[in-house]
Amino acid sequence: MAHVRDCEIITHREIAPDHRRMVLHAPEIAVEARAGQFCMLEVREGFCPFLRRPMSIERIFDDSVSILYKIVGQGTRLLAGLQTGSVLNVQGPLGNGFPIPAEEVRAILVGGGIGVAPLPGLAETLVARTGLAPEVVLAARTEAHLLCEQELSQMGCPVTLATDDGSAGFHGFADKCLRRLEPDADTVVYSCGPTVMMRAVHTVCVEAGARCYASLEAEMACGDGVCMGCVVETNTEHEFGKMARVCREGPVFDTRDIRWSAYDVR
Amino acid sequence: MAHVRDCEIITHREIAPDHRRMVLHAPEIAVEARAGQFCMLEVREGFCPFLRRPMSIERIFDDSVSILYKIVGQGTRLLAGLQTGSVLNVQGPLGNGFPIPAEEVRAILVGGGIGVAPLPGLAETLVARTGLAPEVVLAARTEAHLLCEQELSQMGCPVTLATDDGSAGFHGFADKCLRRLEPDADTVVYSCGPTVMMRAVHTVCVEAGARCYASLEAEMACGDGVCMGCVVETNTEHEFGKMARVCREGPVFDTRDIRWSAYDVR
Amino acid sequence: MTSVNLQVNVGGLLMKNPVTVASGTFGYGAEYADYFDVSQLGAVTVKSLSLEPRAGNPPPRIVETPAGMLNAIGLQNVGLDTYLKEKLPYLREQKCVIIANIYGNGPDEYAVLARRLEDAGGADAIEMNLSCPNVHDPQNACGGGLVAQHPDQVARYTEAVKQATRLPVFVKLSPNVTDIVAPARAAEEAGADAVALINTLIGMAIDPETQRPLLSNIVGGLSGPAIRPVAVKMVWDAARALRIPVLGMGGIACTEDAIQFLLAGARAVAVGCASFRRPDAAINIVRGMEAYCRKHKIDDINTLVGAVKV
Amino acid sequence: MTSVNLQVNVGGLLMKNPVTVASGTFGYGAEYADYFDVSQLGAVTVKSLSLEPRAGNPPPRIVETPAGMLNAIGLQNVGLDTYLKEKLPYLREQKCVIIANIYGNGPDEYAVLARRLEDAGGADAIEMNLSCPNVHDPQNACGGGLVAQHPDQVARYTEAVKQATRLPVFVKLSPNVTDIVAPARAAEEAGADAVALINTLIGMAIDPETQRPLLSNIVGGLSGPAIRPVAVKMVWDAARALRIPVLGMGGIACTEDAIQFLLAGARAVAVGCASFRRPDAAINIVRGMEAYCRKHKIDDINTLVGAVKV
Ligand SMILES: Cc1cc2nc3c(=O)[nH]c(=O)nc-3n(C[C@H](O)[C@H](O)[C@H](O)COP(=O)(O)OP(=O)(O)OC[C@H]3O[C@@H](n4cnc5c(N)ncnc54)[C@H](O)[C@@H]3O)c2cc1C
Ligand SMILES: Cc1cc2nc3c(=O)[nH]c(=O)nc-3n(C[C@H](O)[C@H](O)[C@H](O)COP(=O)(O)OP(=O)(O)OC[C@H]3O[C@@H](n4cnc5c(N)ncnc54)[C@H](O)[C@@H]3O)c2cc1C
Ligand SMILES: Cc1cc2nc3c(=O)[nH]c(=O)nc-3n(C[C@H](O)[C@H](O)[C@H](O)COP(=O)(O)O)c2cc1C
Ligand SMILES: Cc1cc2nc3c(=O)[nH]c(=O)nc-3n(C[C@H](O)[C@H](O)[C@H](O)COP(=O)(O)O)c2cc1C
Ligand code: FES
Ligand code: FES
Repeated sequence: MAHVRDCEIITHREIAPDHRRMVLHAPEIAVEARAGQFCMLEVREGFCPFLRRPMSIERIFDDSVSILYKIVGQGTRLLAGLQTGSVLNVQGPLGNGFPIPAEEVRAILVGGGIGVAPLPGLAETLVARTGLAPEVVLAARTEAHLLCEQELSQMGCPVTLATDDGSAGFHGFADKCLRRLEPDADTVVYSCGPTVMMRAVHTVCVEAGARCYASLEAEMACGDGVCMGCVVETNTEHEFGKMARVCREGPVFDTRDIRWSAYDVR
Repeated sequence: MAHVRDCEIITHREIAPDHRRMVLHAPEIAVEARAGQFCMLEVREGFCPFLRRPMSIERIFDDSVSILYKIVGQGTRLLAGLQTGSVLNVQGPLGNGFPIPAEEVRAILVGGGIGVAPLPGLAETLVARTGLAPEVVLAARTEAHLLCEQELSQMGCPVTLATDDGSAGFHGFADKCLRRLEPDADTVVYSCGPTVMMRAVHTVCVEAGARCYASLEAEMACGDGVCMGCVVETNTEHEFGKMARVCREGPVFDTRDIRWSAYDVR
Repeated sequence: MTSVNLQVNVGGLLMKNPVTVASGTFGYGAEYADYFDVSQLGAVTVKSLSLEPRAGNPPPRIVETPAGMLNAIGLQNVGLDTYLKEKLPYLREQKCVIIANIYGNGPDEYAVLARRLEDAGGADAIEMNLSCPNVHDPQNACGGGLVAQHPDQVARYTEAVKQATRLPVFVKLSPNVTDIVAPARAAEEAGADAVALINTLIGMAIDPETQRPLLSNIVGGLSGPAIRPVAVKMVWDAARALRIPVLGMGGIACTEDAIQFLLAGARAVAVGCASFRRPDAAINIVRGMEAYCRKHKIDDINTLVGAVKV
Repeated sequence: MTSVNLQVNVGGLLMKNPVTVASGTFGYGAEYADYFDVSQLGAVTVKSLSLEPRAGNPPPRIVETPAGMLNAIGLQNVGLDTYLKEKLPYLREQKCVIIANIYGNGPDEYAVLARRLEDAGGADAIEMNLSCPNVHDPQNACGGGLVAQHPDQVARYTEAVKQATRLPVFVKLSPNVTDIVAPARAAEEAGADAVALINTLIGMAIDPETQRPLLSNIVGGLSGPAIRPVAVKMVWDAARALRIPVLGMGGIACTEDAIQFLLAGARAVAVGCASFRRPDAAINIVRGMEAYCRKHKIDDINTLVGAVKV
């Protein structure tokens, strides 16, 4: 069940250039949230900007949730201007979380750039439910943009770093790095990041026979399944056919269900 | 010459319930400003609200100006939320100030409610230019809404208070109070406040043969004389005929030039 | 004053208050049940229904604009059968008053939709969407444009539906016309029980970086507070010209907005994309209307309709 | 790349950059001289001029709306004679390129205005305002509405002015039409050298407290960022249908907005009520266009015109 609540900002800190973490006092949302769900934030009062901004839930605490975001435009810039102690209107939790295996299984999390946002919560859930800390591939353009390494290591996750420019860890893209970890048919891979990255991760998983889930993004107006704005083409039928709503049927999809080629025309 | 400048808010204080004073670091504006002019404030970035808000200059300092405002709607509420040290985009000084007599003359200032805003600067100018502190009638609904009494007294002005409910000073309206001060043909009266008050003050002055100026308000879009939005009907011809721009030909008008009856239909 | 009458009659449809939601901005009702009891609305208007499910346009379908948004959904919907089977039961269980918005290719499809909805008890009123800028009806026999842009076509489509059903029929019109009175009057003369307006204004946005349209469909429909003054004006024009009631919409976000529409002549109002920002916008307006009436000592909201003092 | 060519030719009017201001939002140029050197604009478009001075509508004339505003000025202006005597000298002294926007009662007055402006050297181009929603031209021979809403009238008025002057003639159109191409084509066929669009959208706002319209004129014209998507779409439609250039406007506030209009097909753009918020909006767009071209390695801004990749 989703809620719309004015939430106090408990902490708000820069964690990398142009990247921030915000912890929101949101007891009703925290109690219902699962890893991989998201919230819609009303970045400011009035009609400019008009729409809420979707943000993944990073971690879920007793009566709060955290988000991790990158400043990219007007909405996130306004978000960055909000001070600790001030109030933000939050709608959530929305969407479906990551599917969590019932038993112990090898899991690899692949996060690219700000796409790492939902992974700490996912790692935490996997540890709690399967007893096994997942492996993590953290990819970013440069070392400065690598996020959450410490957090994930502290949860016991073996973290492999990858940077496009080689400034830290593996020199190259996340999918290459994943391939080196040799996923197989008994592995489940979770990815979140740029579309090209998730698509490449999907390809690796198909070849390896691994299960693979990705958390997609789309332009969203309602976040609630009513506007039909956020669709992605899928290979199977969902409630609305093969145009599935990222906010409702997603944001997490089995990557085999995504018609990746539909992204070619965009 | 008018400027558009990002100005730091030096101080920002509540001076009565829902009334604030803001001092803005604005050296270029301060050096050109005269009592009775106004500024257009961009209350926040973005397009909601779309228009700037006109505010009289209360006092002019070396490199700053102050404004005094009442919270009445969205724009002034947003203004009230701005913190000391933050920056506000200010356009000004705009319009014509109060005409200042060249020699010593009896002057009476009549301010109603938030209309008192431009009077401290006017009193200061009168003291400086004519050597004589003007008499002041301060009117408001109740005692709590009387503004600037101390400030004006400190400038040497004899202040008469008037409240609609009798909670302080004279029990009744400003025009009645003015009549008691017995203005005559050698008196110049300045008024700023609700239209009904300024109109009543005008009537008293006509009867007494006193000169009378009023600072008018109107809905403004540009503040600069280009949109033709802020007109008031006058009895004489101005640049655009008998529909004079409050922002350009005003905001201060000789009250004999105002077609007061035009307000009846609004 | 003991109580305020909020009930209105929109062309034969009794609504316990004058507030519904705009088609396409509230799904099929159940989606917003997390936030409030949707049966408390005067009516629930569902997403445009077509005979067959529709896939809609490719993404991107949404662009934010100043105080509004463009959409180019293209009427993606579950289709009539699935609606009746999977969506209707919830609405009936909740005892919602239902306005079924329909879209067809050609008058016959509209007529079939209306008849089948009536037969299945799937609607308490029919709203004919003749004004969606994101789809093309090949049977609109006037060389392009929307049906609602051609009064003769409006009449033709309206007549077909009126012959097919005894339910109240609302005709939803487009603001992209020279004079809203022409299609409104055509609808009235063809037997419509009410007109609904406005649908979105046709608009376009281009990404200066990629130099491509921001919508895959190139153009889309503009909605939100940005268009409210246009909507109020058209409601005012239509209401003065017609005898049948007007269901007003376009940019309504709060009680004061809704009151503007009533004063301009709307018998009832629909809250559209404001729900995206505040899912409880519509129900808050119901509450706000009651408060407004109490404050202004109005015992029947109907007295506000068209009461603007000009 | 050494330099970027920003010069454009709008129906015979050479502008050193594609940015002018919208009539009625920049006075007669001198008012904004405090803020920047107005001669640096591609052209200055002056407030609509009529033969005699006009007093305009009674106040209130302005209402703020979400991301925009309604105005019902009613073309208050100093009249042609005073313009020539008191306003023109400043503009000429500054070496501004002048687009004189004109408004008359009937085609003959338009023709007289154009001829007298040409004779007095009062304009480098004429913009015919056929689309002001706040005035009523009794000679618009089609039973109400704006001249720009009637293609046959557009033709009639345009022909009259074309016969009266050799200056480039721009015809300013209204968005309140079913299809912008119809009046645009009528203007083209009647000899117009360019079309200018859009004028304001007709709108209305009511004060829920007093229950009275917020404008004394009851209705007014909507402008500002709110209407930008509508304007871009109409520019796109008109530009594809016409051979003559389009001067685009409606809600332009920044460089990115202006680039959208060029990409949609506008040869040049006008900045309107955005100047009220930022008096230097137009000149900042000139600077921004140059920067945009450098960034995108464009050496002639004309290559952007209509270049949207669809
Ligand atoms: C389910 C979901 C979860 C997300 N989680 C995160 C997260 O945890 N951290 C994070 O930094 N970002 C996340 N994003 C992306 C984030 O929503 C956008 O970066 C943000 O909306 C940009 O807003 P803006 O106003 O700063 O940028 P602008 O570019 O000014 O935004 C303009 C418009 O585009 C939309 N938009 C822009 N980028 C995106 C995008 N990538 N996805 C969807 N809409 C977009 C905005 O909502 C807005 O309507 C998520 C997106 C989705 C859909
Ligand atoms: C020359 C001039 C000087 C002024 N000086 C002062 C001052 O020193 N202190 C002060 O408190 N107020 C002053 N005002 C009034 C002040 O501008 C308004 O109270 C303010 O704009 C209200 O904005 P809002 O958004 O809070 O209210 P809203 O009611 O939300 O405003 C809505 C719209 O109405 C306009 N508006 C509302 N009230 C007025 C008004 N009285 N005059 C003009 N436009 C209005 C706003 O600009 C806005 O466009 C002055 C007005 C003028 C014209
Ligand atoms: C995302 C979206 C989808 C819409 N879908 C439909 C639809 O299916 N049928 C319809 O008649 N109108 C549809 N509309 C138009 C609305 O019902 C309404 O007429 C319009 O949005 C104006 O109201 P608003 O400004 O309050 O949103 C849609 C609008 C939006 C924003
Ligand atoms: C206050 C105001 C006055 C206007 N006066 C005129 C006018 O005299 N003649 C004219 O052709 N257009 C006039 N317009 C319309 C503008 O020129 C322009 O077409 C419209 O405002 C859309 O552009 P914008 O959204 O950038 O303001 C006026 C607009 C405003 C806001
Ligand atoms: S964002 Fe509206 S359906 Fe997904
Ligand atoms: S506010 Fe524009 S002319 Fe006065």
